[in-house]
Amino acid sequence: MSLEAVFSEESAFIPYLVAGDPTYEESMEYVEALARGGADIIELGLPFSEPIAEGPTIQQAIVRALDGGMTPDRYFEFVEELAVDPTLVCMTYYNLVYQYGESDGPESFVERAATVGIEGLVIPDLPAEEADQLRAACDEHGLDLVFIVAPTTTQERLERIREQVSGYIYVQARLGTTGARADLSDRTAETLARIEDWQVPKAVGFGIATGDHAQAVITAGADGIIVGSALVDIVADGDNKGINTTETASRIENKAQELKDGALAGTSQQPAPEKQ
Amino acid sequence: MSLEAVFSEESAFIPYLVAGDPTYEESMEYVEALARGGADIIELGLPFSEPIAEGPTIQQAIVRALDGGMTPDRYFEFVEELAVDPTLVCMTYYNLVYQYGESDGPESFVERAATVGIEGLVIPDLPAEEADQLRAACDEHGLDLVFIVAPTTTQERLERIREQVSGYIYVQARLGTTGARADLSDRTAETLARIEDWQVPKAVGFGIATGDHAQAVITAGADGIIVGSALVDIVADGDNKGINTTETASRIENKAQELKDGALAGTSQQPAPEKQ
Amino acid sequence: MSTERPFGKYGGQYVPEALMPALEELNEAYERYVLNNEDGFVDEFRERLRDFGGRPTPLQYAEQLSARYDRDIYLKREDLLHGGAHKLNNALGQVLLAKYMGKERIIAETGAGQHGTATAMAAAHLDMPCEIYMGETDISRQRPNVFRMRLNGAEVNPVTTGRGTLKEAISETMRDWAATVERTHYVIGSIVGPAPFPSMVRDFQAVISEEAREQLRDQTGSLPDSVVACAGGGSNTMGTFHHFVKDDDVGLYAVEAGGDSLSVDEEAGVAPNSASLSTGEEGVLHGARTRLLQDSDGQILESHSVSAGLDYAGVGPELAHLVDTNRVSPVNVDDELALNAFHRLSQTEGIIPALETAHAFGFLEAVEAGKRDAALGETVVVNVSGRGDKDLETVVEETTARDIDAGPDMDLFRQVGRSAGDGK
Amino acid sequence: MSTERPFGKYGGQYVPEALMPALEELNEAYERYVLNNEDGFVDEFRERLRDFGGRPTPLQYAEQLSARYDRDIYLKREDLLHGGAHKLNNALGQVLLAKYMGKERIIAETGAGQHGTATAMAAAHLDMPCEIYMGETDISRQRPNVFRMRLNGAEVNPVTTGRGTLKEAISETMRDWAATVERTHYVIGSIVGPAPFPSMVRDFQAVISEEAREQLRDQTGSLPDSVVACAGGGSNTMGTFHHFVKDDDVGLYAVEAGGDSLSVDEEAGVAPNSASLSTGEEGVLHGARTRLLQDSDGQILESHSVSAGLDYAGVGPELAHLVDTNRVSPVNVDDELALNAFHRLSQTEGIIPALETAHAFGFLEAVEAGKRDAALGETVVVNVSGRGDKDLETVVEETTARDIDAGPDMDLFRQVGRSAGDGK
Ligand SMILES: Cc1ncc(COP(=O)(O)O)c(C=O)c1O
Ligand SMILES: Cc1ncc(COP(=O)(O)O)c(C=O)c1O
Repeated sequence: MSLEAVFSEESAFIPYLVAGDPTYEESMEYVEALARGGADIIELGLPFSEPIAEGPTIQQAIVRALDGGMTPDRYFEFVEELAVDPTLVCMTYYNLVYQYGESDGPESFVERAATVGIEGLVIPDLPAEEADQLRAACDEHGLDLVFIVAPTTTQERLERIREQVSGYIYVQARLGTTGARADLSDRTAETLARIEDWQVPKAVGFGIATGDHAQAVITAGADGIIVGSALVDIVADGDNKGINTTETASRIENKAQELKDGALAGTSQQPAPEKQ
Repeated sequence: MSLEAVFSEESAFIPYLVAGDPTYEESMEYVEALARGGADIIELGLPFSEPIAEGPTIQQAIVRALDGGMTPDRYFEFVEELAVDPTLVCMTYYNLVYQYGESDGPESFVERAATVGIEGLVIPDLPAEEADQLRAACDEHGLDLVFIVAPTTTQERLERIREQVSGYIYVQARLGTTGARADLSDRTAETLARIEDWQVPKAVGFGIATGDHAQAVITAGADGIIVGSALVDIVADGDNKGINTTETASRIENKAQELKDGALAGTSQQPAPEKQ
Repeated sequence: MSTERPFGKYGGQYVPEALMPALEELNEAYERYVLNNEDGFVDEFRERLRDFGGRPTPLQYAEQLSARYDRDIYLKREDLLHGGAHKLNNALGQVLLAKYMGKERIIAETGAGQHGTATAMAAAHLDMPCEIYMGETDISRQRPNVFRMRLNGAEVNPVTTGRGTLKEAISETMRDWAATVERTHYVIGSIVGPAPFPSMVRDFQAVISEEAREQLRDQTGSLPDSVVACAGGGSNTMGTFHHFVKDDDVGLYAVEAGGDSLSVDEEAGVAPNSASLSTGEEGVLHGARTRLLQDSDGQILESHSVSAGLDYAGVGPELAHLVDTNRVSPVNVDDELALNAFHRLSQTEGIIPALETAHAFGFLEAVEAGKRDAALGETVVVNVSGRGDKDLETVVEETTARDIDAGPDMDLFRQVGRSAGDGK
Repeated sequence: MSTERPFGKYGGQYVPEALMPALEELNEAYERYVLNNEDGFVDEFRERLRDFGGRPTPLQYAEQLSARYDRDIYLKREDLLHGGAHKLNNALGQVLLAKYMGKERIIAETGAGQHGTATAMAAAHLDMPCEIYMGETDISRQRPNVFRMRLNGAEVNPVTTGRGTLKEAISETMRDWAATVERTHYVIGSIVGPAPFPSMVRDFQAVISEEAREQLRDQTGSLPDSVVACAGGGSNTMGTFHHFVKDDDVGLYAVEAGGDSLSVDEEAGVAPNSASLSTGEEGVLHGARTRLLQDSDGQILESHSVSAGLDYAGVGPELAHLVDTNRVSPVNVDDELALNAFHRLSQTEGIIPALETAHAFGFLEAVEAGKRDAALGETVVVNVSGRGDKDLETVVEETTARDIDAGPDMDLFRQVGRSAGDGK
């Protein structure tokens, strides 16, 4: 399903995991658990050695995945092998996109991503200003290019991002890096208000860790929630404590369900959505 | 006996020891051994904490004597207590001379030295230029003030020293600090030649360690030999190895005899001395 | 602004969206204060560089080296700048700018600790709270610099990710910045990172070549035939080159760390060198498109150099551009040549250089020995980017471990090592 | 010459006869080259001080200190001189003079290692073989400076006599000189020793006050009310005072090391301080009549200070004379005040001073706190005689051991200490 189409049905739950964390096989099971738990879209991280936007939890996941041998080619194999319903988005850093394939530039990466069934890209170190080449490649191969808006994003920049974004807009709930938090930021509502009239669905991420968070965010007007660290924490815990894969997978599935349920509960409290 | 008078008899043997090395009592025995071994004059060192003209052997002797509690007052007691024939010369550094007694200046020191029977002073850090005050005090109390001439001493400086010196002139055999050496320097003969016509007796020191050295130096025209480190070495050896005092004293006596004999042997080879 | 692309295809702003507004704000401040001297910023900066930093630094004729190489060798003495390296030019500029911008807090990364100490000094001088991120590995191998930062009142935050060196420290500082960007200024330590940092840091460092060009003309009446500087990120390099770039006849040599070897171990993810200009490829790291040490997938390699300050997988985009356009010649010098040069300069000129700096001198020797081919000409200006006090322990270890011809007899070092150890 | 007695009853030449001719030769050279600029000596000296040494050093207005003390505090930045202390002014002058005199070998003593490193640098720069005498105790507590001397190609000769510190090193260097005087020049490191050293060293260091006086007049149009410098032997002190001595209205404060206490333990032969001007008495040491720490017999006491460079029982005869004639006020600051001042300057001005230097700043604080009485006036020049890199380990140890109010939280220091230790 196309990304925008996903949001047209109900509030979207968008979990994130790092592909290959801690190993190719385990990771495969965890992603499947997300699907079972109700994921609408999965942001599947392709690990990069310098993940400047990530907090400690995801940094460590990336180290595990890299140590486990994850590479862009393995990643694409992973996606090909994966048989799940949710729409897949690749989240990675620009250097990997740029370097992929024989010749420099993002085309080869996008082409291959499209081939294996990826519907969109999130590149946290690629602001709208630097995105023309990738935007063109995505357009050519029918991929969406998701951008992030932050609490600090100025009005002028919002306009620039609005021109470039497709699929959904990733609303960064707070300043800082990724990571599960105990509280939610007021700035989420503020940012949502600033982009209220955008046509593109709005998914909020950074710090969402519980069903209650999920509900609150959706109630505040979001079309979807993005959850990374709270799920990666479970992978890390399983890996650190040597919990077996099936058990970890089921904990992930449960957490996913909690979050999805929270999102749905939020939906019912939202003002009637104007469907686009 | 006055210093000059000593030299009128035969080649003088002038040993040096540090008073109080390693203890007051032992040191007393060693000085007596020197007397028995034929010393004509004894240079008795009063230890100073910064002996810049001394080599390692005498530096260590000074440390031992200071650790043993030697002070200027104890030194004078030591000299008073000492019952030996050889004429006594005090060798020390100027600060001790200057600080002695109630009021600043060398007078108190010289007065006390004269009282206990010291006939002369050697102050290695007091060149002729700085000696007026001390010279006056010595004159007043009937002490001789011995000066050193070095291989580097210029003609102009020789004149200055000649005006100040009395008792004997200490001819420094070589550059450097005190210390026993295996060889003798050519510069000794050179220096002796430069002061050949001086009225005052010429004693050579720095590095004389054996009877052969002694003989050679006298043969070269000296009126006396000054020997320090070679004797202090015996004290150090006795102290380090825990040899008993009597044994060390007898080794000192023997060494003294060897040196005195060398000096006498040298005399017979000298051109007939013009007695003054 | 990023559309201007002053460095050809290199440069740009590859950072999280949250930082983009800060970069715009910084860019505006850079244009107003640095480029247009608004509120007398540039005047105040220069005055503080003079009174606090000790500028101008001398351009010294090096007698022994000139005789050895049969060329006139002039040394630009950035080692005499306060803190002991060129780093203060930039740190002071940025901390002052942060003050003009109304920021309340300074953060910075550091590798060898030189940029961290310079930033801590500048922050203390200008009364700004300051936190420095430093990899754990670097913390333990650059002890004196950690002390200096702490003594200047800065917090030092250990970075435990990855290998715990400069690369990780930069990433971590960017993360702090992303969380605190509204009141915090991130003082980047070289001509790297997103625009406007590379241009701005270069402008702060350009005082080196401004002075050197003038000083050489005063002393000899003419321009040098070539200018040599070591290159890590490249800030001392561009600082030393900048005012000569337009002088087409002046050769510009950027000396990178050849480390152990120029070959790469893809399996281990390690490049045993830091020669991104000589051997790296275009890519995106820490906010900028530039030349990098990376594997064929685009993963960043661990770099290596005996000198911590050159031990970085990237390089400033401006240098990458000047190399592509053949204005700057990239050359490199391995650990051993650098150590030899360290000892040679110490012994013959009485200047103990930083190990980074020693690479620049290693290049002179390599040319003399016919190991590198370069037409250096009659008159050569070499930048002494820093002093070597911070490197004493490393040099003693590395010289003892290897066979360094120019090194002194290492016996007393060992002896001192022992007795100092015993004494504690 | 000794008959001139420029310093009243102090000074003179109390040395072994063997050295007297060398002093005469030196005096002649001093008069010809230094006083009369024969063969352009002074011009060459100044040129080398500029190009190699980095002169002039700045006179910096200290914003935070000025606010704290409600006076205008100006810092004369000798810490920026090559080598990190004022010591190079003298070392370079003497090594150059030795060259003019046709000497072939340089020897020097060192305590903290600052004079030794300065001499080793100057000797390397001027291509002269160099040997440095250093007490064994100092060798193990001043490790970095031992490395620096060795790296500059100097031999370092450990002195094992006595307590193995500066006093013994001076005596030992004099002994070497007595043996090798014909081809060797002994570079004394302060305004101590036999004439003409005190005058000559002062003349080489007087560039400090020459510049400072001029700089302050440029910056403020007038002279300072007072000038403050720490005093060990007193070379930075007289260097900073010299050109102000004739300015009767300018107060001159020589800050000695108060150490642990000003009282003396005669039994042990120890003065737990180095305050020879404040508490010492006239005597003769190391070739000169001056003020000394001595017991009632005239034996020299072991001095003490947390700062190795002030840890000396004597002081320059010129300072003794200026104190006797009430032109210079002798004051003192104990270890704890000095450590506090060290941290204060590091944190508030971004300048890490040498522990010696910290004493000068401790005096400002003591006056502010009413612990010392001095009419410092509106405008105060303080000499920053050197930088503190050499003292980092000592400061960390001493700050941890005591309760130093102004010190930073010492936790990271301990942590670094550990991990650095583990890493080896
Ligand atoms: C003395 C010195 N030189 C050079 C460098 C390398 O940095 P850059 O290439 O930015 O000048 C460093 C970095 O720490 C340094 O300390
Ligand atoms: C930085 C510094 N200041 C002061 C001194 C004290 O020496 P002086 O009193 O001769 O200046 C020293 C001696 O090592 C020193 O290193």
